[in-house]
Amino acid sequence: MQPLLAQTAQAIAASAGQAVAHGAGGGHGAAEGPIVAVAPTVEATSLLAVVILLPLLGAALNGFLGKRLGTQGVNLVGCGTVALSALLSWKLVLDLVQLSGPGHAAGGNFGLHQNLFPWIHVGSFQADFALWLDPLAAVMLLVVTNVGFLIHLYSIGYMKGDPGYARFFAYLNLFLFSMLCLVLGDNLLVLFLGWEGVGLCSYLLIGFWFEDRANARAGKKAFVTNRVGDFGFALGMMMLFAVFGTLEPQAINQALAVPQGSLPATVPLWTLEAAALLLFVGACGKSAQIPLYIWLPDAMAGPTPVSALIHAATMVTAGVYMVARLNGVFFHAEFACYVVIVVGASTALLAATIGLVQNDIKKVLAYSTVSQLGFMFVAMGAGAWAVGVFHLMTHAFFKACLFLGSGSVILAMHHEQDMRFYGGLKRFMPTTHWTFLFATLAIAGIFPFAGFFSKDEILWNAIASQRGGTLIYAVVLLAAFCTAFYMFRILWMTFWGEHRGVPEGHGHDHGAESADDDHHHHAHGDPQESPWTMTVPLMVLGVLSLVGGFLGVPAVLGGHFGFPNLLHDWLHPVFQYSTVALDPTMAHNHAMEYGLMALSLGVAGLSIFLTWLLWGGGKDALRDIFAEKSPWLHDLLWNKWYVDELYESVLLKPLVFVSREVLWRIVDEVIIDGLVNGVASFCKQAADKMGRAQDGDVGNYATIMVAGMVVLLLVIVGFGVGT
Amino acid sequence: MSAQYLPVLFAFMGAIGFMAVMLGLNHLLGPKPKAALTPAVKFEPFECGVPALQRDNRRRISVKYYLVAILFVMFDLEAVLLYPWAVLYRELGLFGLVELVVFLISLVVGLIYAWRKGALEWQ
Amino acid sequence: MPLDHLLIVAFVLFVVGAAGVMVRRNLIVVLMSIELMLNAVNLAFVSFSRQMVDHDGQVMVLMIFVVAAVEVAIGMAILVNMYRQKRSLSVDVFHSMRG
Amino acid sequence: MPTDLHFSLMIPELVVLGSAVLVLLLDAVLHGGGPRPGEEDPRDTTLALSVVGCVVAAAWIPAVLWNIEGPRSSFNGLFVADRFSLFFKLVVLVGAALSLLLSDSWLRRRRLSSGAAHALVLFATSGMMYMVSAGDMVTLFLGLEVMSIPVYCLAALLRWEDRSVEAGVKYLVLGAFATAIMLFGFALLYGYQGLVGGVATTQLEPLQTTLMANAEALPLYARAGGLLVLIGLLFKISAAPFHMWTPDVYEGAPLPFVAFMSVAVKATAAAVLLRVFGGPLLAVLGLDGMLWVVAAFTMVVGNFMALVQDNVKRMLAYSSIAHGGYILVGVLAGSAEAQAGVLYYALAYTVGNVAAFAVLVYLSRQGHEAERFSDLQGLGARHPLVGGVMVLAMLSLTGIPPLVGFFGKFVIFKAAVAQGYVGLTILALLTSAVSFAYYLRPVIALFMRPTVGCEVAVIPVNRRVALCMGLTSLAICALGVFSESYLGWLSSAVLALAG
Repeated sequence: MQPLLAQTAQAIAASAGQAVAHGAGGGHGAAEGPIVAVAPTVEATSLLAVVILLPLLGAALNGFLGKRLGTQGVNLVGCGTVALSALLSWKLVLDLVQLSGPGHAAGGNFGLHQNLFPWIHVGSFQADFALWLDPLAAVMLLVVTNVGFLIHLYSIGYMKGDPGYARFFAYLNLFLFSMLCLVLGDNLLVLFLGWEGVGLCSYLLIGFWFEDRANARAGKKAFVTNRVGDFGFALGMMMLFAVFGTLEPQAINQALAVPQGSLPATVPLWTLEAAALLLFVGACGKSAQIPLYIWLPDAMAGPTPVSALIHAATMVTAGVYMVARLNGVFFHAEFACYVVIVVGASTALLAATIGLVQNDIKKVLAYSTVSQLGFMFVAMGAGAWAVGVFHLMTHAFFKACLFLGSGSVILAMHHEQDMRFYGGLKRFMPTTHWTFLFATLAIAGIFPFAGFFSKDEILWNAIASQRGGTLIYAVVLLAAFCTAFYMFRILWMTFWGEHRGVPEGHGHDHGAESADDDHHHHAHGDPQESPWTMTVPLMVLGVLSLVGGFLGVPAVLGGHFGFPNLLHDWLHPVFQYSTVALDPTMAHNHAMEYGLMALSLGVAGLSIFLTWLLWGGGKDALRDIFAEKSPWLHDLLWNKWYVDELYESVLLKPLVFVSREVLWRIVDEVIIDGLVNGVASFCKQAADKMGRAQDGDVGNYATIMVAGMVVLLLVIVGFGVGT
Repeated sequence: MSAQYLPVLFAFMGAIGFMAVMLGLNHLLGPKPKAALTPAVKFEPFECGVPALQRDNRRRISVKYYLVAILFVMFDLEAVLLYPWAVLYRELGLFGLVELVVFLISLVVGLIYAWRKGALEWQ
Repeated sequence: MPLDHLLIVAFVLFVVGAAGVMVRRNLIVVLMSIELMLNAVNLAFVSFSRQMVDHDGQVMVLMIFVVAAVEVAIGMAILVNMYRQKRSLSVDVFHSMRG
Repeated sequence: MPTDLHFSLMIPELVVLGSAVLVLLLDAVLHGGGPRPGEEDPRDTTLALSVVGCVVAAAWIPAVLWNIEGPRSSFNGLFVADRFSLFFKLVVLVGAALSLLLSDSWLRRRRLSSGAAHALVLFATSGMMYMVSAGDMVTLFLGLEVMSIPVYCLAALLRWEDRSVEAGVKYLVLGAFATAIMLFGFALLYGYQGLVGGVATTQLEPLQTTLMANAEALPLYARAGGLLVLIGLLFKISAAPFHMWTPDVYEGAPLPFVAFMSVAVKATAAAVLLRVFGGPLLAVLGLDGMLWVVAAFTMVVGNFMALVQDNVKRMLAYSSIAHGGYILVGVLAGSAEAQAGVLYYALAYTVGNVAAFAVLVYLSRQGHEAERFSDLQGLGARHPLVGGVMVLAMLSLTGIPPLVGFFGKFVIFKAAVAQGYVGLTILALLTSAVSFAYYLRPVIALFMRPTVGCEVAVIPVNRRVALCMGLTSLAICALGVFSESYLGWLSSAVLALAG
């Protein structure tokens, strides 16, 4: 299979009659003369399928036999399969490391490949159900299985006593299966299968407590929004197939392993641009970018482990991963990359500003996720694929830790999510506090926590890349400022200061969640630390938030001590032909790099200092100044820039009513999910119109048939006259 | 050759089109009585030219009558298929005879079914 | 008799039958209208068949005869059931399913 | 004594007809004059006989006829048993056998004499088999009627229920109307063949040859004839605007037989469409433009109307209209690949739809039909396997990758794009995205809504329906996963059509 791909790719490259230059070193390669892009080294394995199928097995067992297995059985099946899967993935990655050793990979990409069965062979179209593990997939694989395992473990404590316990684990396992298909798929069709699968699981899990209508509605909103994106993705996939005749990212990247601007004649640039834009629409849906991000905050209706696993660590990064997977396409599609970087930067800032004023702890984290995904897309748009993947990885650590920490707090506070009722929890739950602090320092970008390295590289690339610029840098820096602010705001409001507690008579209006209260193992009273199944994952993730960054120490810092940038070296074979070079004036300007690093640290420090002023210094009055002095700004942020309302009015209403009601609706805050309702009511009205003909009258049915017949007759007579 | 039939087609479409227009106009302009308010005269058998009989004058016919009538229509008309056979039976010879017997047997099966199900009993 | 004239009669019969199906409310009359359409078809087949001195068309006519009878028989059977239930043979009683 | 008689080609049909007659006789002999006390229940006998008849006939096709040497047409071209028709016979037989399995318990619960129902299914099946094998207007018409008339009866089977009788009347009246229209088209084409082709005949192949040979100067009446025939077939495949009967009939007709009519009638109509209008003939007649319009309209109407239904049967009816639209896309594309896609789609739709109906039959119980979405609420939690079958069926009908439904759509859409129908394909993609919304509704009702009323009895295990569900689920997965070898098989069937 694989040699055939290489042939296809080289045939495309050769058809332009051009030598393929070595693109890794920017301009240096060209001087060394023509070097043909090295074909990937492939080794067969049979374990990849096992990694994928274990969670599926778990899902089947828990789904169908969950009631009979009992809690322990469900735990064993749910966590056991994932644990095995995680262990196997370590073994596979070690195999892969062996493969990268001398004598094996001759400079090209390398990976393990398994062809499960031939899938569709129709005419010229060939797609096998095949799996492919290369360095890029390996990073994702480890993150998905290991963080996934930790979150499964955590769920044992969090979901204890829930009536849908087995169902929850079945969904979670099914999600992991789909996510692994997405990560390991050797062609875009398998990837798409996983893509749809994770969407479905996300929908099922958001609406997990479906007895509450709001939750079910949030699930629906996520689903509909994602369909918009999926449509773009499917179209983009078709375009790629039309151009390359294959859907395998390896073959496509190989065919595109030429310097920018010297595309073979068979691949017109505009098709790449269009395909990249369409794919990015798909990525926007899945990874919650402007304009399709609106579903993610609502998705917090699901249980907190779900928010951690799906809506922070793994699924939402699928869009980033897909862009990295198809780096060749985005490498050449320069305009599409500008769109990506602009959208990414705007999303990062917009979501971060909204996060500043939210009071629901999970909502803040949700907007933070949207914002951090924006950071990743900035890296992608700048063509620094490895940097984006690096941030993806560190983000998976610290954001999972934050969500799990918030879950721990929520559980201790009996499903109260409003931070105004928290405070002083450090005393009651030290483990949660310390891990949360670590993760917060990481996301705020404080040296030497993980986020410092990854975020800083993004900032550097935002200004130094040929596709970046000062404006982008400024926007992203501002977003980083907001990040540190809202994160420390959480810390102050939740863990530090005085414990405020939930006042008497404050109803639990969190629907089904409160209904589960009597299942929880602790009585009302002082908040208590969570059980070990929950704190152990927190500790592991907390430690990872601290040390995870050392996998990608930038050259300016580590180079002097001979400390390599491990992640970049590891990913180099994947991205070597497509990494966008830095601006030559910046590339070796170490002074500037140090300066910017200090600037971002300073900004974060300033931000933290501000939060201390507002919450730590006991100056409560200061806090209100903001709301009083510029109420419009506060309202704007509090209402999330009115984006939901904007969609409601600009996109939906014209479809349904074209009337002055539009203006009235903008101020109508009641209808938050107008997107779902609007589309639905449009369809309903259209169907009602059509359904009116369906009045049950045989005579009318016959008349409609004849009318159709006459119209069609006239049509062909018309054609007849024309020809 | 083809032009010969063009007027026919146009006549066809003209007829349908005229009808559609009239029906459409009727639908648009005419009053729309509810089903219950439709004058009873609409349901009268005016085609035969005889004024409708009084309702209580109409004798009720046993539903068995319809059943027999239906069976009769079917068995009677299947006999139509015997005509071409009768015209050609010399040429078809034994093969034709066998074919016909098969055909008749299938009719007989229908008859047996009707008989066993009680369709032939008047009571 | 020229083919054209026969075909025109067939067309007219067919359209009249179709109109009957569309506008008549009594289901018996509707069934009769369908028979009219089938007879129009028969006339067309026979006319062509006669013009071309061919038997295939006539075979078709025989088949249509028989099948039409069967259809009517089944239709009558169903209509009897309908009359038993609704005491009416009008199309207008059919409004239980719509939309 | 006429020559060219190959009865061996007709063995599957003869088996089905023979078992139909036997079932009828058995029913009459054992069950004549209404049930008597102490009498043996003939249902098991007639059911076994009917299913065995279908299975034997179906087994005969791959075992013997598929690779048969020698002539593949018989009775002077009236009957064609090429691989193309054999494939559709298989689909029809599978649909019939599965629906028979479904119908048993359903009829039993209503204390209905099922012998007649089983015989009707078998007669209709034989009609379909003749129809897909038709090489002549006469066999086509006879097959059509032998298929349709028993199906009208099946729709009106519950003769004391308002809606069933209503369904029967509507189906009969509109069906006969459509048949008359189609026959008029045949008359015109017959005349054309005689007047222009020189040799008057009702056979289809000479007619197609004549039409192709005179492609440059086709008279309007020939094209109108083609259109009328097409409309008759579009009615059977329930394409808009000739679809109006479908929702009412499906809603009123007895549940297990709706499964039969929806899958088998549609597959048959698709086969005949391909046989009569396959390849370039559509464009020659100038009907490709109008079929484009009809396919688009059908997909839009079917999918949108399905969105707003409360009745699961009615929703499935509209969705079946939508699937008819996708099949039409394949017919329109017309390439060998597209035709293979239509074949694939026919089987994909059959197994998916029968699985869905099987779940409905399973969940129906005394005094509680599983008809509305609300009737399904909360049953998934109690019967996860049954609910799982529904999920599988719905995902397959939507077209989610590893399942058979996806490949059906995929092959058809790909072929349509290759033939330049990009706009239509985009519309098809958009509408199938819409279909997600309504196909999820039964799943949501089953799993994500609380049970209405807490006295829901546990539904006893029904082995026959369970068997049906198991087989269809297996087929949904297996045909999807191993689609490659299966598609190769289909290509040979399509080659038969071309050569």
